[in-house]
Amino acid sequence: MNLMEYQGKELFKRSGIAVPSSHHALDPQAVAAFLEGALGQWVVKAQVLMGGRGKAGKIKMATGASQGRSVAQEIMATPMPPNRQNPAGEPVKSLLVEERLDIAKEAYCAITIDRAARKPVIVVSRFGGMDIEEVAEQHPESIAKFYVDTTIGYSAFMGRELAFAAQLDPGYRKEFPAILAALYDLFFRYGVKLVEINPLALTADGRVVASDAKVELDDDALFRFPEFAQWRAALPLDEDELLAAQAGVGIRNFRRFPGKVGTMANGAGLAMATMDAVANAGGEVADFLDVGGGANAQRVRNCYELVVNTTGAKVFFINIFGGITRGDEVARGIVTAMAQTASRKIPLVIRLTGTNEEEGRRILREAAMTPVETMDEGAREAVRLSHGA
Amino acid sequence: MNLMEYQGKELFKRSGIAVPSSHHALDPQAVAAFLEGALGQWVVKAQVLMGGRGKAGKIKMATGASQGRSVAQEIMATPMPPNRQNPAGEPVKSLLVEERLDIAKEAYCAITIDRAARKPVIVVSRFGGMDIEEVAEQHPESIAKFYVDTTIGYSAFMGRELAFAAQLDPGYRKEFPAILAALYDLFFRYGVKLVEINPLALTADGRVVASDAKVELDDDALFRFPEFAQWRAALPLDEDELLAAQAGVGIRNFRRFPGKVGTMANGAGLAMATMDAVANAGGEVADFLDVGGGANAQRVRNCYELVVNTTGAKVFFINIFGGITRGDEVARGIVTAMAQTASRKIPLVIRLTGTNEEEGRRILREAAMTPVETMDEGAREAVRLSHGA
Amino acid sequence: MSIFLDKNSKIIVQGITGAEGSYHTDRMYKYGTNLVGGVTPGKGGQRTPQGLAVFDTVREAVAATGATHTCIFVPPPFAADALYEAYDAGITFAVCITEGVPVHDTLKVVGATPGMRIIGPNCPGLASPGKALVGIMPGHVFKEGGIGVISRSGTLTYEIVDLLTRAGLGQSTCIGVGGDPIIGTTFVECLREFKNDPQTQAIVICGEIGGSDEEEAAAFVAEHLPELPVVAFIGGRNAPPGKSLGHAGAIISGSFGTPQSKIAAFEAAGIPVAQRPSEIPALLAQRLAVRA
Amino acid sequence: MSIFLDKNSKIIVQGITGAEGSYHTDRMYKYGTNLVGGVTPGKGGQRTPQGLAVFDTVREAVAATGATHTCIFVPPPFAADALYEAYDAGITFAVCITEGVPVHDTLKVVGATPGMRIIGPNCPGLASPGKALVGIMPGHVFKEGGIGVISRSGTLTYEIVDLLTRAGLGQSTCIGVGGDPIIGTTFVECLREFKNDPQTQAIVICGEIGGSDEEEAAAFVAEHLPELPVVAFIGGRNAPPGKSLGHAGAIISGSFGTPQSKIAAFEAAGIPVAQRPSEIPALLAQRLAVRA
Repeated sequence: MNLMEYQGKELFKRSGIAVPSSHHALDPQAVAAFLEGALGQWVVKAQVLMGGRGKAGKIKMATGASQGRSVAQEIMATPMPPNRQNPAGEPVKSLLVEERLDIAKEAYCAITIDRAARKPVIVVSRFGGMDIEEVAEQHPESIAKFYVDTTIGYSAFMGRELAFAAQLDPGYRKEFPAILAALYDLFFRYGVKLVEINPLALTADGRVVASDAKVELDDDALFRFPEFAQWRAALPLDEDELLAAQAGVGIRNFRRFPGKVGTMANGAGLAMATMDAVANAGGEVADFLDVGGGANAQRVRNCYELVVNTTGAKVFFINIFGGITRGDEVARGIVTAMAQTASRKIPLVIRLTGTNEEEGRRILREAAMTPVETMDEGAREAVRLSHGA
Repeated sequence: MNLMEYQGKELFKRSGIAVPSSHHALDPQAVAAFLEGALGQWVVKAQVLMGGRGKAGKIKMATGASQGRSVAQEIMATPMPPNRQNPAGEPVKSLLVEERLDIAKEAYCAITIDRAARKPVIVVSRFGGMDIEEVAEQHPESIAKFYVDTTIGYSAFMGRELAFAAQLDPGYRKEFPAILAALYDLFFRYGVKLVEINPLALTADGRVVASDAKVELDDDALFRFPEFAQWRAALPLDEDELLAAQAGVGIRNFRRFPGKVGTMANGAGLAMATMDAVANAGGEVADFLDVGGGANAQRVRNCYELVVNTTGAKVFFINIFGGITRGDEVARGIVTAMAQTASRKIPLVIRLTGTNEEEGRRILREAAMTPVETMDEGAREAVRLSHGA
Repeated sequence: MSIFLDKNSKIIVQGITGAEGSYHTDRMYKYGTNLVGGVTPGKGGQRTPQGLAVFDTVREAVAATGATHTCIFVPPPFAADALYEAYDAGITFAVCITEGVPVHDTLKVVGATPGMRIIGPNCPGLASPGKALVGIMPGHVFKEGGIGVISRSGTLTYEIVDLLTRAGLGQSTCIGVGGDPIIGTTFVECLREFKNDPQTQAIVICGEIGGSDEEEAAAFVAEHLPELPVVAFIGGRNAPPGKSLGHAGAIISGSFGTPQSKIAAFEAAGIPVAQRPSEIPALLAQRLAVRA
Repeated sequence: MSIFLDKNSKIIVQGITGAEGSYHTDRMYKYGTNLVGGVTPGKGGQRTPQGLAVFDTVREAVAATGATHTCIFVPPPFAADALYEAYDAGITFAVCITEGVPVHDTLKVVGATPGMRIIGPNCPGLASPGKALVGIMPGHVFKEGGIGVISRSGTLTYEIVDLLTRAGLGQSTCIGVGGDPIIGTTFVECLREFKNDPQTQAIVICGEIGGSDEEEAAAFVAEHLPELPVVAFIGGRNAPPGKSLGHAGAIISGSFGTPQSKIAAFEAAGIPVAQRPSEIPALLAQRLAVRA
């Protein structure tokens, strides 16, 4: 679960990390009300999860209530422009009105989990305000990393070492170890997967302030923090996750694509391999779907309806490796599911293995479905049928 | 720093450990005001650091405002009776008025630091409400211990293991691991040296409640918790610590005794050995005093005045092992200190070693003080002079 | 031989009386795994339908049975506690089946339990065919032999093992290392064990998108096992970046974890990458023939 | 030989430019200790009056000098951080002079730095006479020889060493283990090292009230060093229970840490306990004579 900037900054505040004074506004009117009588220049920022707000014109300066209202209207008028990962763009549902900092320097710092090292890693660069991958290409020597031993946790020397190694401006040095301490505390306390401050600003009057906030929470740890449930409601919906949840499968278990071959398999690895098999056979999948264990009638029906009703599938390729479940039981489940569903029917190609697999295939044949013996055969058959459809 | 029961329970509350509902009252009037209109029976408890409140009649039941006032008056009328460690007893300065629990079972649990294992140790017994040392003698099999690996910290299985090993009543089992989790969190978060719940009550209606609270904070960690400073003001003064602080030596560095030989040495180990030397020579010391490093004139003067003005010393035995400091400098410091002090004069016996020690002794002799060459010789001389005095 | 697990490994089940635990205990038992007992707090003294003793704590179970291995079936909030309990009781090998363990829990456990080998979490377990099976794998697909299998997934592993078995290629030990971003035992750590196992004559690495376990495994093979026949497969070649597919760990972030990088690493190490699972047995047979 | 410290040990000072640090650096330097540099954050690039290089971090100091030992002079809130920094940079031997370190800090550091030997905190350091001195002990009282000295105090140690030296009994290594309840290196751990040191012919144990270090040392001597001449002294025999005298660790709690228990343990192990420090040299000479 990725947090919006204003949510991340709320966590920063709780953890004692300095952020600009700000107000979260739901519409232009609220921006104007907040800026009524406020002195100086302010920044109005779209609250969205997509990157590239600046380039998209979604961050604007404003002085006074009237200008505040008009830039807010401009920002909210259009959604964030689409990109490859978000082909629909992202609507702007709220704004952060923030004190404009007089910034002297911009640095970068982040904490995330390094998979290979199996440790938290703190990343610091003296270049902030731009994409860290760009910095890594252009100024690799400016990036310093520290892998934290979880049995020790964070200790101030790590911040000192990083400040020296990344050659942070001396203006940062005094406060930096304490800022990282607070950031590590936040990272650890809330089960955070990534926390990033970019830029970490050094102001003209010598303060060190988190000018932006990016926080990714671990979905698997959210049960420990019921207080974040209200924040989730403010986030843009991931429609695939919502549909998966409605169908009773895990939110990571369903993902839609533009193709015509609907797929479903038991197990994430097998479901990925099923997608690959369809591609190998020259087709394009309509979805990734892991039905999980226990492929009983109700579950199969839910998954079938999910795919038929929400994707462009012209055929549905079911790939069940019957490790523990019996082939005939799975076949009966599928037949029952198809008898019960009120959704429109598309051809089914079913690959089924396991104990009593022949009996299973007989049941399927009698129900006029297409049983196959291998994943490759099933993929070829499904692709062939999708072309015909 | 040992906390009063009401302070300990305040920490318990913050940490999520159930305590009886209660009110901290500074006088009988406040007890009456709180009990005005309150239903049921209440317990009024003297807030003192000394043990044995029950036997001393400092815990009484009360129903209603009028009875509340009268038992409060009785409790506050006299101090806690003296014992060996507190020869002056302890005045009752405040009271805790507490809901009377309907107790079904009493257990014991505590967390402290085990010196030999260099680990936190959790101690649990199914016998609560009596002194744990008594339980250790009478029911050793009822005591279960768990040594916590600090790199892991507390985990719920420890509470389960302890509950089974100590054979806690099954009524405790469900809540116990979570109570210990909160207790360990408190122990770790506040740098606690000892936290004890005795008894941990199982009520007739199945709640598990901390019926008493004993918390010892680490003086060396208090700088991290400025909020506890206000609590210190409510604690009975340790006069020796107060005097030490006023004289500018560490609060652990001064301790008074009933004898006639005043002592002072540089270093705690040497100061203890000096006390022992006086005892070996047949005398009784008036104090333990570690002057610390840098025995300059000002410090020596402060220490001299401390001993002369607050103990029954008839002679002052100064034992300086000049490790790094020069003997002549120390001697000059002592002479200056004695010239400057306005306090009454008692004979000085001074053992002095180090570079230029002969020169030092010459300076002392010229100032009519008694220089000696060894600790034993000095102790004998000081004891002799104290008898003469 | 075999790695991690053999006929004599003494194994307990944590959460043995739960729905999942009791179901898979029965399957493991029927496979012939040397189960010696199980743990469910508050049910100490009971016996399972198989006659296995149930204990209140792992400490008691270890004291009574001499167990060294554990298989954990507990809900996600309690997985870390179960692993700490096993560690503290002297268990040296723990398989954590649980899916959905918070990543910080795993991170902390992995750092604080030196000397205990953890497989998983979010894994199907492992099997040394003909000797023992620990976890939720289907016993009937296995056949004892010389192929070591390491995989990040469950059913896909069974699929591949099944293909191997049908092709007459038996297995030494098959390990599902788990689909989470942080796991107790990586491919490289398995390979290090296979290196010293005389039974293992060849290895199948079944990777997927996300992370860099495959790249590290390829480098390890190139350096330490250049002579051993190894074949790889990568699942999720057609996955889009930024979205995890089923497994929390199967995610392409920026330029990390792409199938291209993994395939390139295997090819640079001289390891053929099967386009589809069904190609694996033939590729393996070919490599084994070249060697013989 | 000697233990922990010899002529070639490469030593840095953390907090080298502070008041305490610079004063004692000069004394250590003049004693002939092999100091190779020091650390003060923000003063990297400077040099001390002795010509020692100052670095911003321990990591840099170790990289530039190959240091293995450190002596820490920093205020109590920063002591744990200094120890972690040393550990992380690969230092294997740390002496922490700082008094007043929170006991939980020490507890956590001791648990989280396996493989690094820590002396202290709240200790005077150690000396291997004629070779090196690390800490705040006065160099002139020492003389090279065969007596190992372990002590929980500072000036009392110098007193005892001075008595030994005046009696012609030189020392191999003298260690002030520290006066706190939790310390990095106990008497037993020192004895274990002395056991393998050919230079050490006899040992003086200077204990005090509180804890059970003395009892454990007595048991260790009885079991592992029954032939070695050992003499003990206990400070604070006349201390009242419940109040710590000077050292946070010198406290009698209930029946724990009493001088009676310690004296009984030493006597049971055949170790004579001196009534006063001045008796130590004679007791030692007597035991050495019996052995010879």
